[in-house]
Amino acid sequence: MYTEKVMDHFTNPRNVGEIEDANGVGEVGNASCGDIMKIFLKVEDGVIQDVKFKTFGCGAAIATSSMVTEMAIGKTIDEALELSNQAVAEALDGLPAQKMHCSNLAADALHEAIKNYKEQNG
Amino acid sequence: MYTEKVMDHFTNPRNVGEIEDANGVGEVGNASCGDIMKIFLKVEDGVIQDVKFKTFGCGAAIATSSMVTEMAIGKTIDEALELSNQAVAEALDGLPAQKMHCSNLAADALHEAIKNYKEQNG
Amino acid sequence: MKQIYLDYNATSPVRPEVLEVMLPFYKEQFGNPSSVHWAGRQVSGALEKAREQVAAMINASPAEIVFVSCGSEGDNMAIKGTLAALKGKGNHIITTTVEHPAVLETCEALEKEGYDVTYLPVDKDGQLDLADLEEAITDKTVLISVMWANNETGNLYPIEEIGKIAKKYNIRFHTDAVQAVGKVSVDVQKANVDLLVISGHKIGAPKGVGAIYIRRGTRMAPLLHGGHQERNRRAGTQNVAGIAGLGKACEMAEAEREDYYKRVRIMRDRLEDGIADQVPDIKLNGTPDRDQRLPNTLNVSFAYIEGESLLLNLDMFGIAASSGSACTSGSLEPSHVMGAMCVEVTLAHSSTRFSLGPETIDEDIDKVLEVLPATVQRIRDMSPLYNCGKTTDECETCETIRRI
Amino acid sequence: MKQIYLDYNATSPVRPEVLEVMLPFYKEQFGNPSSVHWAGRQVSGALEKAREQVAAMINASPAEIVFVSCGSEGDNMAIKGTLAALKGKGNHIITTTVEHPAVLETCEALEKEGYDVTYLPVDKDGQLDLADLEEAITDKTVLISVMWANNETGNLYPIEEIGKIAKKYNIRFHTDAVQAVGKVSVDVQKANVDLLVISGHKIGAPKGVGAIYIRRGTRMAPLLHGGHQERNRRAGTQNVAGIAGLGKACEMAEAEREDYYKRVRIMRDRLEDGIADQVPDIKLNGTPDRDQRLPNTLNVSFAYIEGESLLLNLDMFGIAASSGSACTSGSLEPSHVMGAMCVEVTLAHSSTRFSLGPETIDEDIDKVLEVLPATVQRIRDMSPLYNCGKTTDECETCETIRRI
Ligand SMILES: Cc1ncc(COP(=O)(O)O)c(C=O)c1O
Ligand SMILES: Cc1ncc(COP(=O)(O)O)c(C=O)c1O
Repeated sequence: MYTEKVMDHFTNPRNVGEIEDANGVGEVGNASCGDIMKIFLKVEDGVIQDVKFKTFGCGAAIATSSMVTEMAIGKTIDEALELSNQAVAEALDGLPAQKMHCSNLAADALHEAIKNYKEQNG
Repeated sequence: MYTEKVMDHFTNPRNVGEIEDANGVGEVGNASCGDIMKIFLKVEDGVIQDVKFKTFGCGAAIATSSMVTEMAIGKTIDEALELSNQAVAEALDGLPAQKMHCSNLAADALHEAIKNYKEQNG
Repeated sequence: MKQIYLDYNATSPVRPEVLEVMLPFYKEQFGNPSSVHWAGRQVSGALEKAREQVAAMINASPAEIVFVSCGSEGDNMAIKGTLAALKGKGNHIITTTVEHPAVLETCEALEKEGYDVTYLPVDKDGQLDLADLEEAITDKTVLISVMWANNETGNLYPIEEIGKIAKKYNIRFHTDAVQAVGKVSVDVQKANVDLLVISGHKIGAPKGVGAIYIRRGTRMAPLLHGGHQERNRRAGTQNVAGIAGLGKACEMAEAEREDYYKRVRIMRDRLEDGIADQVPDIKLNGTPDRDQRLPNTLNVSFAYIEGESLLLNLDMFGIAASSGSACTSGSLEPSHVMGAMCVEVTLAHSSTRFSLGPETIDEDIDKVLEVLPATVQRIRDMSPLYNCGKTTDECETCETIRRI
Repeated sequence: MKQIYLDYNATSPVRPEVLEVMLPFYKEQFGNPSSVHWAGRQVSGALEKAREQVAAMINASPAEIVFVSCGSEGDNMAIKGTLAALKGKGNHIITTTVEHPAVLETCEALEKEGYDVTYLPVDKDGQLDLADLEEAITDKTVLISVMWANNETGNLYPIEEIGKIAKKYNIRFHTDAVQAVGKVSVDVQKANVDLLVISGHKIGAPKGVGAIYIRRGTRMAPLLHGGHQERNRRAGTQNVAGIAGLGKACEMAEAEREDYYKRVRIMRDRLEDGIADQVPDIKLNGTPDRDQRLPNTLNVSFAYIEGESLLLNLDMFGIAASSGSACTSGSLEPSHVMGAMCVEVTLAHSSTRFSLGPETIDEDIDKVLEVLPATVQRIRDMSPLYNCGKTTDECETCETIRRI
């Protein structure tokens, strides 16, 4: 069902946790779908220095969360805003069709966190 | 499907053929059902001295024909009139349910032959 | 005694290569393909592989294949699933008088529910007149169902032409290809078929598995509601071993088809010629044009004798064949296919089918030709119809044996 | 790594004794049971033997058993076959909100055709109130369909009492006993059941075979029309090997049932107690009265974590279980059974079923109890719901996860 890359990120998720002094936090998802993703950002000089996530969800949800943190670190917030859910899925060598809808929201969570950063930091 | 006795009578049918100088002949059956039985009798002094049959039909039809000839030989015609299709089936240790209707008519053919004998010999 | 099996149209042995593919799924690989864990993952690939193998045989895409439990289920699903899905569009089906009971009785059941069915007649050789088909089409017609090859006579029907007509009138086209696959080329694209049914046990896979091809975009109501298996088109935990076996059997059948055709046809033709030479008073049932018949099937009536008694006599020599006689059909009437061809009723009762298969060898044919003439004569000598002056001609009305 | 299979309610391995009974029918004994020749005769006895074995398990007569291809087909046939046969009598079905999809989706499809269906609610433990049943009965009610045991929670339903109510009102009674047979005593006479469905692959027979008990004298329309197999009640060449295997599996299950109950229940109880002891924030799904549950089934929600991710983590230790999470159901919603019990939606997503079987051993339970607590904790540490101050209580409306 899942690609090797998905299983790798699911088994050894990168950047799990919270950032105490995060300056951007985003949450997306819906409990009734069974997927909730929360992204914590530490942005300095417009560059994402640190990202962490917490996710309630299936294998795909956890793997996409992990992957998006890896992809975002070191990017400027403008670059990060261009990361799409599709790009995350592709970086994982694809996701099962039925997972594209609910469980592939990690980029959305990142964008929410960036929005939150922008709101806080004018 | 068939009992050993049926298969025995089917494989080695007794009294197959015609009687040249028969004094009673009976035929029953219906081509559309796939069973036609013809019985030839030689009656002397009210006793069945010889019986032969010809049958177009399935295994059960041939076995019941053979069996009825064995059962009839030596009987008086009144005794033979009491032979029933049921008795023939029992003498064969039974027949499959779907064969009772069409293929178990040998006693009827015998009765027809006796009727024919009585008509001829008033 | 050597057993000579000439009833391949009834069922075929499972091929050893097929059984080998099946066995692991009865042992270590027992999971439910819907499960996400190791036990499920071990088997889900097998389903998809089989889907590819079946699809390849008929030139379809794997996503167009749905696994079912038998040919009968496939036929029921094709017809009922179409009528339920197209309820608003029309209520008229066109089929033929020579279909398998899985089609005919389904149509009869639908008639009782108020649907209209046209049963196209066949001629005395069992062939259709496509003008009848075009004439039968109305603006209420939603389905044409014509079998690819007849199980009793082996007659092949002009599926490509029917596909053209169906396309011209924009009517859905179902074909029961249970007897055709593996014996002749079956191509759903060429023939413009929308629904096609196959059954495993006719081609060396086990009993209890079949498949239906559903052309992409064809709206169908399910016959079995429930789980989301087979993309919601057929509920029920999949018969993984059977499906894997079906896939392998299709792959083998298709790979061997042309060779098989040649080999089996030579033997069938030799049997056909041999019987014609050696046994008087016979009638071939089906088309005399051997190119228009399956290469493995021969249906002959031996006048004056009843089919079951011939079968049982052949059985004593180890020869397995089948008959259109009432006594072997479970009903009181002989084969509806013989009836549709206006075969006289006693000849219908005497119709006997020899159907060859991949395991048939020349010696089997020799043996039949050695045994048959004397056996037929022996039963004829017992028959009140033989040499009695009456003839068994073709009947006028055929009413007695027409089911429709 | 040792594989620990705790998903017997999804499917079970074929028992070696069952496979042994099946194999000859894939080899020499390949005939069609409808054939009159040696090849047919070789196998027709096997069908009748299996019919006796299945009948004996549920205290029925062999003539009341019809073989089908799976539990789903049996459920579809029971319900649709009843409604078609009793068309003149009424159009109302009573069933429950916790049935298997093979019943629920069939009922939903019938609703679209104009039939009326009452779905009886269950309480938070998944139990029925029989007063609701009596209240739901109208003079149009033709069928009551209540499962014997629930596949997700293991809850047993009061089939004998329902049978009495059905008898009192003279309404036909169908029960899906797919999960019950082999685990608890199932007696169609005692329970006054008219239609009962079983599936082979849940009790050590292969996938692709099942049976329906039809009480003598029960009028039914066929679901599959066609050949005269199974006394005209189910068309299609019989799956001889599968049927023979089903017979053997039923015989074994019944012979071992009481011992099995004791043995598996001890292990299940130990697992249940062990989890309750070692893992905080869990919720048992189903009735806490263990006598009212199947002896092999345990369904638990681990708060704050989603079921599929738990399953995949357990899978890494070789442990196979299943989940009511949307992600494992093929739909976007979690289990309708959790919904019917008003389980809060995230708890429904976290519901996890362990179902034990005849091959389960104590060491399997040890291993789960060793691995599970840390695994749950690891996933909880990743969850935004854990330790965030919010609680996961039972919801008020349950709308989000009720399918009905
Ligand atoms: C209670 C219940 N009913 C019906 C079924 C359907 O059985 P099958 O998969 O054989 O169609 C199952 C199993 O999935 C079940 O657990
Ligand atoms: C032409 C045709 N259609 C359908 C079927 C039904 O197949 P099954 O026995 O697998 O249901 C058969 C075989 O009996 C057949 O020959």
